[in-house]
Amino acid sequence: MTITLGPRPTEVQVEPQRIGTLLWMYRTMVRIRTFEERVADLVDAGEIKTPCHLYIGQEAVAAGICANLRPEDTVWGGHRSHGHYLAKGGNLRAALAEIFGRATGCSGGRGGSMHLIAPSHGILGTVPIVAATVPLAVGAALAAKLQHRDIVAVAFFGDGTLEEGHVHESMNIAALYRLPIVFVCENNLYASHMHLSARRIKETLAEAGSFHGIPSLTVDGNDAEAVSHCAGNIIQRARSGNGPSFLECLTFRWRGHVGPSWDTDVGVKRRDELKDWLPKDPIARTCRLLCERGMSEDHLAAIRRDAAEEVDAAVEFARSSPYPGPDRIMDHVFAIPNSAHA
Amino acid sequence: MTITLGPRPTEVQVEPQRIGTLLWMYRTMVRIRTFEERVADLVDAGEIKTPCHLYIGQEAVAAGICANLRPEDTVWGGHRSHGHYLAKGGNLRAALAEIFGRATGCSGGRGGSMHLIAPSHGILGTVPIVAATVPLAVGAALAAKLQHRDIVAVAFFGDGTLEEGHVHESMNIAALYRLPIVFVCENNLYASHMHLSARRIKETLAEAGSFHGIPSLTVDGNDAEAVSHCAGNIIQRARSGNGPSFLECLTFRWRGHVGPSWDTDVGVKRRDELKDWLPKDPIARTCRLLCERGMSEDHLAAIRRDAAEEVDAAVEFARSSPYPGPDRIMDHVFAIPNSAHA
Amino acid sequence: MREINYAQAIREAHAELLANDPRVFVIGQGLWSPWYAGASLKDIDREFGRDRILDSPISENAVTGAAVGAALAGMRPIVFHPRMDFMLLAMDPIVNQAANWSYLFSGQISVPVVIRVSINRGGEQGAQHSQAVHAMFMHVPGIKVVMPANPRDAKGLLVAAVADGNPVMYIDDRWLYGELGDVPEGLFETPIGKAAVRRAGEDVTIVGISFMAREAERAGAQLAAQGISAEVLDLRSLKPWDKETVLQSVRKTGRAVVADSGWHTCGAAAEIAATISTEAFDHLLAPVKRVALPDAPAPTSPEQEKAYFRTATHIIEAAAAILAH
Amino acid sequence: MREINYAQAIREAHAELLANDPRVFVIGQGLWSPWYAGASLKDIDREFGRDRILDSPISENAVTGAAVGAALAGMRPIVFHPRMDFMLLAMDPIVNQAANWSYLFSGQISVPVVIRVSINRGGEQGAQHSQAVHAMFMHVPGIKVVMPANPRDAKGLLVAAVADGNPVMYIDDRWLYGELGDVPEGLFETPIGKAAVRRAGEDVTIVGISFMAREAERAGAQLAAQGISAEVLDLRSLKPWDKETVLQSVRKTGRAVVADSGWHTCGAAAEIAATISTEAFDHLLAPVKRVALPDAPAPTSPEQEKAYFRTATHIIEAAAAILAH
Ligand SMILES: Cc1ncc(C[n+]2csc(CCOP(=O)(O)OP(=O)(O)O)c2C)c(N)n1
Ligand SMILES: Cc1ncc(C[n+]2csc(CCOP(=O)(O)OP(=O)(O)O)c2C)c(N)n1
Ligand SMILES: [Mg+2]
Ligand SMILES: [Mg+2]
Repeated sequence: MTITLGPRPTEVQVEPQRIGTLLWMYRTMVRIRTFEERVADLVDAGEIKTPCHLYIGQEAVAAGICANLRPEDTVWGGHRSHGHYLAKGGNLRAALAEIFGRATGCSGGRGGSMHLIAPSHGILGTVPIVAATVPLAVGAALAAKLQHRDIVAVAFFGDGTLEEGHVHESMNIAALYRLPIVFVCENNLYASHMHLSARRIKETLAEAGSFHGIPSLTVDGNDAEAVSHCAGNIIQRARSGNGPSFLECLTFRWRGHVGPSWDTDVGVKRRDELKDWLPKDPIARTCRLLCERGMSEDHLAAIRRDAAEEVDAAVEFARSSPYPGPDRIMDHVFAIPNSAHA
Repeated sequence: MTITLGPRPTEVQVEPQRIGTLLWMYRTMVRIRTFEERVADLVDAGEIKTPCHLYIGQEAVAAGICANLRPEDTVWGGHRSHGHYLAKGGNLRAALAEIFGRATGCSGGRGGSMHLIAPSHGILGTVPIVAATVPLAVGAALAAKLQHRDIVAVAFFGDGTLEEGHVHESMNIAALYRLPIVFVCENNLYASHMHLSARRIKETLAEAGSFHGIPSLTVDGNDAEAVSHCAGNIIQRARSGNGPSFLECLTFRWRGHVGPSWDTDVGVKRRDELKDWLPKDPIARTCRLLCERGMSEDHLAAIRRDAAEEVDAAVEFARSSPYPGPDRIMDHVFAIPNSAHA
Repeated sequence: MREINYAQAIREAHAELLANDPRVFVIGQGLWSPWYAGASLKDIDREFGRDRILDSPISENAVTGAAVGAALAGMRPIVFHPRMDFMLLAMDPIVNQAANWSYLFSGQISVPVVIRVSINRGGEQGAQHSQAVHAMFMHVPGIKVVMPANPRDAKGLLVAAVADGNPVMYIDDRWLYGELGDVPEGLFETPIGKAAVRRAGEDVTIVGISFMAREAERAGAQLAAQGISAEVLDLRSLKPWDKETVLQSVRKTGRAVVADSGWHTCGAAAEIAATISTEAFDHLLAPVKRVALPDAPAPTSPEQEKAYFRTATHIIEAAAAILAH
Repeated sequence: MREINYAQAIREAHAELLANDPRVFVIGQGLWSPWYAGASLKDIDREFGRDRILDSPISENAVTGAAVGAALAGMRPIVFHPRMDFMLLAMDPIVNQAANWSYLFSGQISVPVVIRVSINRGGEQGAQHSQAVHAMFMHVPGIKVVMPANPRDAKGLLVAAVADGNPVMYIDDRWLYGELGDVPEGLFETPIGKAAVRRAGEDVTIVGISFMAREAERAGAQLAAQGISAEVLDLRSLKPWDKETVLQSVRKTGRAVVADSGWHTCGAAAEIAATISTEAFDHLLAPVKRVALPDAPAPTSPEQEKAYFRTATHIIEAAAAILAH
């Protein structure tokens, strides 16, 4: 039983995306990468303690999907959601402060890296119980339908998440109620230390949706333009009332399951895989594409510089922010205080 | 969205089964039918109180599968398992006494209709939590593999059961560990009052296995010979170490979800469906087949008479058996009494 | 006021909530069936349409999760489980998600979901169709638990649960569906967290939960006939529970029986009994007694069922025992 | 005897059980990982092969169910959950199935499954990676629950759990993995249902559960330094729990503190406190005090984490309070 290391040929003909979209995706990916590399350093330095699951290498997925979303559309993630949060418009400073456990964090210091929120940007909460937000995303899509609003829910999840049964339950419900939802499976070949081939015998994941009557396809998840193209179609499909789709994005995480290590210790195989995947860097690839399409290297360098400065400032902000008080541990057990009238 | 009422054409070329097998299946189906029609009457009469989910109409599935099993093979069922129990060799008298709630019942009066057991016949317990025994069956298959025994586990479950996510988890695990198990999905078009079309948008169920790399096929579940033919192949496949299969059996339950009513009150649709399905009676069909193959009507009539007599005697036995004592309610909370050494 | 039964009161609460607030919808198993929810949702789909009354596939986890997600997205879902046993498949969306969400995000988002579940037991259904595990949810911070014992509260607590804005588990009991009582028309709330004094008394306090609150009333009446003056409280809310009312009563009577329809060990009655014993320590004249299910699964056959379930008789025995202390 | 740590003791128990009994196998998440189970299963797959040490897909429900099924079919599985939070997805196979099977079938079949789970909290992991909900399982008839607090019992209780032949939940605590202690080589059993007296005393009984038993020992030592003689019990088994030893101690001291690492309301300490209060009523000189988690999910940031979790200090405060009563 073998799993091809490189992406399978995509099943789609990619239409060129607008230059503005490409630039937006480039900037988004650069911000994610810069943010996370800094997080990695700060974990190494012992300054960040909360478990951080880095998205480095997978940025094209979040960027490509979110390029097609509106602020009121919701996205749902898990333990590895820095990228989803930033791509959907979450405040970078607030995320870093959250990872530092500070009261100025997006979750008020109650969540850490694995629990991010930005309600005004459609990020209603990411949490690290595998698969937990998939049914929640279905519920958000159901709400949209009942409210007659043309908004879409996106459930981001990993290849391993398909092993949780309620993801299958969720897909059936979404299909049955014809909900405006897109299931985005980021197949990075691993669930923590376990390669896909140690967890199932079939390589393909896109069929997960087919059983439930959901149109399903596979795309090169390191190709931002391809992801954006597919996402554009299926999000439009959802938005216009034609129901859910399933998109498998083939990608690879560069770092370990959790923390900044390169995780090559889980096996020789991974070292070889990394060698294959590093050259497929989604950011370098988009950079090349933008140059080909006439964007100046200076402009792109400015984007990278801006991101670095933004992250520098965020680190300062986080460092200088206070922790939530130890006397406040009983706050917010309930969001609506002591009243029956919200 | 429509669901064909009749079975879809089977995907298999049915080989004629041996006359002994056909006769065994006929006798098995007649015993199940006779038993359950009596149970229906006794429920109507108020003598039986435990909820009874009748299998009438689906007998060819249990008979066709179990015709290919050995005593040490295990079968796993649910709320509607009188047929599985009897076909696998469970004692008829003990089942009826159980349904009467008597101490002489197969479960000592602790289970009623929905909890049947016959360990020496490979029936290690049927229970009414939908889908619960599917992972258990996987575990029995895993045990067989670890014990290096060539025994097979059969998980019987309904179409509705596929809506529980852990059935999908179970199939993946069975495929991954290449376990000797057969998933038998009895698609009777209903899960209690809900038609399949109200629960999913796609008619086909056999694909459930394909996603996990499990060979999957559909058969006319009212054709005992066809079921037996398919079961023979896939059980052999499992027994010889080649892993799981998935078999969808298209069938129909004649009576209500629970109890003896004809359940036509759940909708006009069901009345029409019944009209289609009654002529497909698996027992009449096997009877005709046996006659065609030279069996005398007298012989078949004797089988029916024997079954009626057996059931008469069982009713007497059950009626005259005692209830388990009210002072024994604390017994058997644990099977192994107060000792660390089984 | 008119008398209606407990099931009708539940149905009326649903109907008025659905009519009053477009954010309210109902999802769960058996909503289009005449049987699953007894009379408590009879024809509700015909009245409000199957878009808002969603009978679901057999997918407790995802369906409950979808209700939680819809709540996060601004709806007021009532997700229905016809039995507690089935709801055990939905522990993740309830315990890990709904209960934690507000806390995790510092109250920036609320989860106005009502998780409705029926205790459905007896009738020779057996151990997997009998369980009353409300104690598990009482244990979990971030979720409220209410258990009405009469028609008025069956309505008022459902209205309060939907209005509350936080996750609320609403637990009804099929053995109470036929109970009659006065129920106001129109929306009204039974306050969450407040017990009701069903009978005033001096000699012993009986705290009843859900079905056992009704049995406690019966026990109170029978004890009165024997010249014993019991104060009978219907706890109504399990979390938060009304410590003040309970302690005030016990400080007066000096004796307490706590009656619950769940299992004995680590059940809801354990919490009440432990709290009374500690906080009314100096007022207690006798040990607190619990009346709860034996620590065994539910049997199936009729004589064993009868021996297993608790009724007013057990409460009377317990009261007598501590009165004799 | 040699000293090894708690994690090593767990590993040794596994290794000896696997070597001793071909029916034993291990299944669950993280078994081939160097991290999931800490050092408690280090390289166990290399020693016994990946046929018997099955690292599983992320399918808590089906994996636990498969362990139950394998147990019914004659094996002695240990199914491992690296966190209690994840195990909530497996309530059906545990609560509805494993716990009920013997009862439902009148003891004709046993379920010799060990459900092993780790309490894993702190370190800024947050509310969904922190929960200690052992009380939920203590509530359920038909399943035994053990919670070792030192290396010797970590080994002895695992051996006893596998030998028991009934469903046993074995709960360890990552905060104890580094604890050192004497542990005999070879298979031996710590009896299920027996508490251990860790320190004899006269003034107050401290009943500790799991990690809080260790804290209770520390508290006992510190109290001794202040001239207070505490009797410290390590409960070890939550179900059945050793009522006799606990009551005997409390009847002697007249005072009790119960310390648990779960939530306060309806937690394990509630059961112990309620039972002591009722059954040692005439011997109690002061109200029983519970030391348990506040009724809130676990926070994430370091100062709040510190304020949230309980230690010896809280036990000492509680003891002081009731000694002053
Ligand atoms: C219910 C549950 N089970 C197990 C875990 C432990 N866990 C955290 S992340 C993870 C792997 C997830 O893999 P995948 O879905 O592929 O996401 P990736 O980490 O690759 O992004 C596991 C098993 C968990 N958090 N929740
Ligand atoms: C976990 C769980 N959810 C719901 C139920 C209620 N229930 C009992 S049988 C049934 C329908 C099952 O349908 P199917 O699997 O098609 O079997 P059939 O009744 O048709 O034989 C349902 C929903 C249950 N017993 N267990
Ligand atoms: Mg992955
Ligand atoms: Mg069916």
